Amino acid sequence: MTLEVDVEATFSADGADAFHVAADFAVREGETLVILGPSGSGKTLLLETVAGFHDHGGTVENGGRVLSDRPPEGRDFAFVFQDYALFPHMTASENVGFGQRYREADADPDALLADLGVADLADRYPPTLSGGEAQRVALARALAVDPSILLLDEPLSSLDVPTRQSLRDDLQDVLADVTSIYVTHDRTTARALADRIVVMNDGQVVQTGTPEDVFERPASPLVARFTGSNVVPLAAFGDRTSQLLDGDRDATHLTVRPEDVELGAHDPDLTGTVERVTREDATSRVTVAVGDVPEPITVFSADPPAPGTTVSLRFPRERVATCRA
Amino acid sequence: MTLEVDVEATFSADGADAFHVAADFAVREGETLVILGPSGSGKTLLLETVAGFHDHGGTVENGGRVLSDRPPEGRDFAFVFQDYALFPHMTASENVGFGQRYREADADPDALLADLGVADLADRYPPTLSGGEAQRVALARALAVDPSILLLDEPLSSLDVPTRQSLRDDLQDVLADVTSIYVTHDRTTARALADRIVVMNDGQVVQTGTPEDVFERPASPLVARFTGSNVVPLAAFGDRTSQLLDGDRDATHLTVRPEDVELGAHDPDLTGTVERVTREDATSRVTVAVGDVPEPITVFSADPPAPGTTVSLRFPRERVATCRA
Amino acid sequence: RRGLFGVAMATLGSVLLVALGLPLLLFVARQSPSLIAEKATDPGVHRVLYLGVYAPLLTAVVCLAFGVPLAYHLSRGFPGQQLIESLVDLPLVVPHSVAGIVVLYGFGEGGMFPSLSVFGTLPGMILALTFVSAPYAVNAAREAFESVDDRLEYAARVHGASPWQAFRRVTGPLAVRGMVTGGVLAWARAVSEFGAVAVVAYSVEFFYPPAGEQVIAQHAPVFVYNTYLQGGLDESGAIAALLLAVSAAIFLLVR
Amino acid sequence: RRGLFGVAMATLGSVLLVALGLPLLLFVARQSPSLIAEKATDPGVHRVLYLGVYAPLLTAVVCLAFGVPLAYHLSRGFPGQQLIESLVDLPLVVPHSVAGIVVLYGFGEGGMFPSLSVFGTLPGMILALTFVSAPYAVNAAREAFESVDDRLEYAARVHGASPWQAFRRVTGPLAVRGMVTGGVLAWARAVSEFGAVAVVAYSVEFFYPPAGEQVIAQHAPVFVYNTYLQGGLDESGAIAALLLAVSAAIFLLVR
Repeated sequence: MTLEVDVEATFSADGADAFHVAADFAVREGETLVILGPSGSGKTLLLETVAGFHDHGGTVENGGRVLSDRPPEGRDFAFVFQDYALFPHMTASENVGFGQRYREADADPDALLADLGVADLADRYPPTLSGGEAQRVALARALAVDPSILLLDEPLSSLDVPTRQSLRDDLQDVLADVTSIYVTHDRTTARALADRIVVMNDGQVVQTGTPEDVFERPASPLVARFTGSNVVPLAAFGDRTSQLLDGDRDATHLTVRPEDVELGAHDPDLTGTVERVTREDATSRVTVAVGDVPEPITVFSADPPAPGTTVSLRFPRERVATCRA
Repeated sequence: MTLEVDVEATFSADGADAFHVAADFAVREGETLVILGPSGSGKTLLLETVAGFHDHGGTVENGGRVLSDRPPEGRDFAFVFQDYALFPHMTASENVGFGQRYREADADPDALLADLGVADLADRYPPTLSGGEAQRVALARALAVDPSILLLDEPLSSLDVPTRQSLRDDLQDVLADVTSIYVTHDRTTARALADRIVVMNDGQVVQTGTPEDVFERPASPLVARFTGSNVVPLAAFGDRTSQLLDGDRDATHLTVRPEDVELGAHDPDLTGTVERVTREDATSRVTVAVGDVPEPITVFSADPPAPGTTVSLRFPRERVATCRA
Repeated sequence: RRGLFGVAMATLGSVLLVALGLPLLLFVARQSPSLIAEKATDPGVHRVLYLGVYAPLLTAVVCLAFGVPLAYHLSRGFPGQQLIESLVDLPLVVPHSVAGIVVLYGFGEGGMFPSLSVFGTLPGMILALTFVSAPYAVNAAREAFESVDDRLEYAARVHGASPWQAFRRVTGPLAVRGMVTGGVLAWARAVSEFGAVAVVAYSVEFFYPPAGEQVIAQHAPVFVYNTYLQGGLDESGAIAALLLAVSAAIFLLVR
Repeated sequence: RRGLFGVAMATLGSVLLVALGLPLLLFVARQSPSLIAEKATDPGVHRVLYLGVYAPLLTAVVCLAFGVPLAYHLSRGFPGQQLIESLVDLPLVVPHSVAGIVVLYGFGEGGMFPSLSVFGTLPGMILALTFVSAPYAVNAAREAFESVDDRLEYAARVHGASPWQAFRRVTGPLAVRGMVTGGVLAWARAVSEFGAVAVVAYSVEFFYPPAGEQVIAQHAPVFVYNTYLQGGLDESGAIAALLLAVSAAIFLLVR
């Protein structure tokens, strides 16, 4: 059972230019595919198109069955919306049971709510729920129809940080058992949940691969920036360029994860000045300005140097990748 | 010049219970005070009350001048809104210049836009701007009136991750030069920008202190959870409890930052099972379930153990704190 | 804290309130209770008030039965929508006496349905009232449908509901208040209509249950006008006061 | 992809469209061009059309001048707002002939302003038209003000603008379309009013620029009704068609 998607669709709003979305990817049984992209990249429209909410060209096939001409209720999917989209006139329990009279699925709504830690909300109405509670109910509603594919549209992005972290943990468990497509603009969520990632920009797929591919071998400077890698023009390395090339003679940029850059190393590849030190949860993020490199280089350090210090940077050869602009 | 705030205000919406906000804090000249709290904690209402948008009891004084009875235009503040609130019928440049005919301030709007890296947007209208661009213009509009205090209401929360990081860097520079109050629910932003932090919950201030105070010595389990610290009931440590107490005999909980917990140490304080490993930007977040501790313990590790492994945890004595429930 | 601007705006606004409120106040204050009591017990007036509430109620039912489906389609969008919207809203600006004449052209002699007699009949009156009232029902129901988040309907569909099931269990229940409001608005509009009815059906024959037989009466606003022409301001004022009380009661239903 | 539900809804909705559209179509189709040409060149008809556009225009100006400040206050909320809202909306449900009688009670003999003569005068006609039209202007302007995000006004204030300056530079410009719509709606409502004018000012004297002197005429919908009573359906149909063309032009302005 593999979902094969190869769709294109055009969206036009009053007064705005038409927006064109086209994508081609497959989701294998049991896999979580994450669609990652900046806001406005068309990732939500793509997911809604797969769900059957919008007319589209191309095909959506699930295990060989062509779904393209079927309405949403004929595709055997379920959907978790960014803003929950719970039915406000039904209790949480009624929301969860909503789809069960249409689909062959007999999970007990209250048991599903209990699995997600919100058994006590069964009789509450959605407007009285907090964001995290509402999204758990919405997730239970989607799971209740036992969908062949679960579609999730930024389910964490309306939540505050601690709530988001706790629901992300629960999602990890849920997604281990189902086939799903998960849309997000948050690279940390993508990395935590994805078996494979499709990176979108401006309505187009710009890279498809495992999290390791996308985060450690970005296909373009654009993907590298969006996934948080450093991007350095190869020209900045002078004589050393040939050491850093990984085979592609036409490569123009080197990319490297901030956690892989060595700070204060001997035999530095580049030397720069510490611009800024930001305390993050696990460590500090240090940005280093290097002479003729347009973007400052980010490094993580548990024991960061003070801003203004001159520091040396070395890129471990086995941890760098190259790409073309 | 110190801003002294001691206000209370009650907000009622149709059909909902009245919501009461009360807070007492001071902002010293040049300082950035961050108001940190979960959604619905009243932090935005508090900021708007300080700005003069809502009737309130108590006083707002700036350098001895009582502002409480003055309308917003008489308080000499500026405000950056979460959703930008740019005037849609004026160009970016006109937006930035808006307040200058009312306030003694003669900064050049286009120069301000240039400082924030958006000089090329001067003649564009807000509806055509991306989120990051719009928020830069809104920031320039606020700075253009040379306010005695700059108020910022979650200016980053509508932006996607890379845009958020780059604007946060710019905000760090801007806030170094002005006195400001910054509202956020994001602890990373709070830690990066704050000179002092006021933590709010349910309309009340629950802790005030430096970032170090709030993150490393949370006043209650609630603050600890919200700032990402681990919370462990002291009872879990049995005989060792006395080693971990830091003076308060009535303390009930121990708190410790995830980055300070030692994993796989000799002489462990607790032993547990790895529940989950999540790859984050700089490192991996490991959650460990410990027998009779209600909340799993989070640890960061560059070389994380596999889920299911039994691990030992040790809390360095100089890095733990205690609090009362 | 209001300042000069607030005071100036409040003052200007109050002028309009006086222009609307004082006539109503004086109208009520200057009524003669005995004349009202006399009219209130007049069986002829009862017939008029019965017709004045009953015919508009039928109108509201017709408006809802056909207007709600139309409103649903308008709220979801379709090609050529603008033309249909214009057609629905046009009766709002057609002068009332012209509306009556248009209905006579459409359904009267030589009109669409030769076998239908509209001039001076109850069906004609309902048609005239529907023509002027339908936009209110359609627009209120449409607003109600539009205020239901699209994604709720998507959520219903993707979890297995057909369009009809999604409508019956989600969109319909959430829009039901708006539909009721639309019905009451159409009712109120029909109760107040004078011009179109005066042209199409000045007097109509209808079945009057208290009498158990067909009787002849005029639509209430027409009767008020008729009384004004024949009996003067005081006579018509008393009947107008009774009719205003009925209208006000319907109005309270809307709010 | 529409399914049975969509087809059923579309069918029901179409019935209403036919009920609204076909009469209009037949009305236009069955006109005699020569009769229309004759009426269109009649100076008496010109006077009627002039009055039928001019008096409503004055009404719209009055409604906006006093209605916009009221709408602004309503959009921002104040204590006792519900009562004021009810007063503003009440004229929407007052039967049209009753509205005329209410205006006579309020401003006519023995009313508020003894020196003001309203019966059969232009000021009386404007008062009657204002009574029925003002709610449209107030509600449209209010919706426009409400659609302006509060925070834009906060943003103006916190950066130094007084309430008046915030209104003039931010709220006002952003709501101006809604105010214009409100004015045009009030204008259209006044053009279409029949009952209230028929009671208060069946015929009025006014200054008619083409003639350079005072002339007497009737409000256009009253004239159509009068022609219908005296000349029959065809005569009045021709005039109704001319008036409908004027209304339709105003209607296109609203959209």
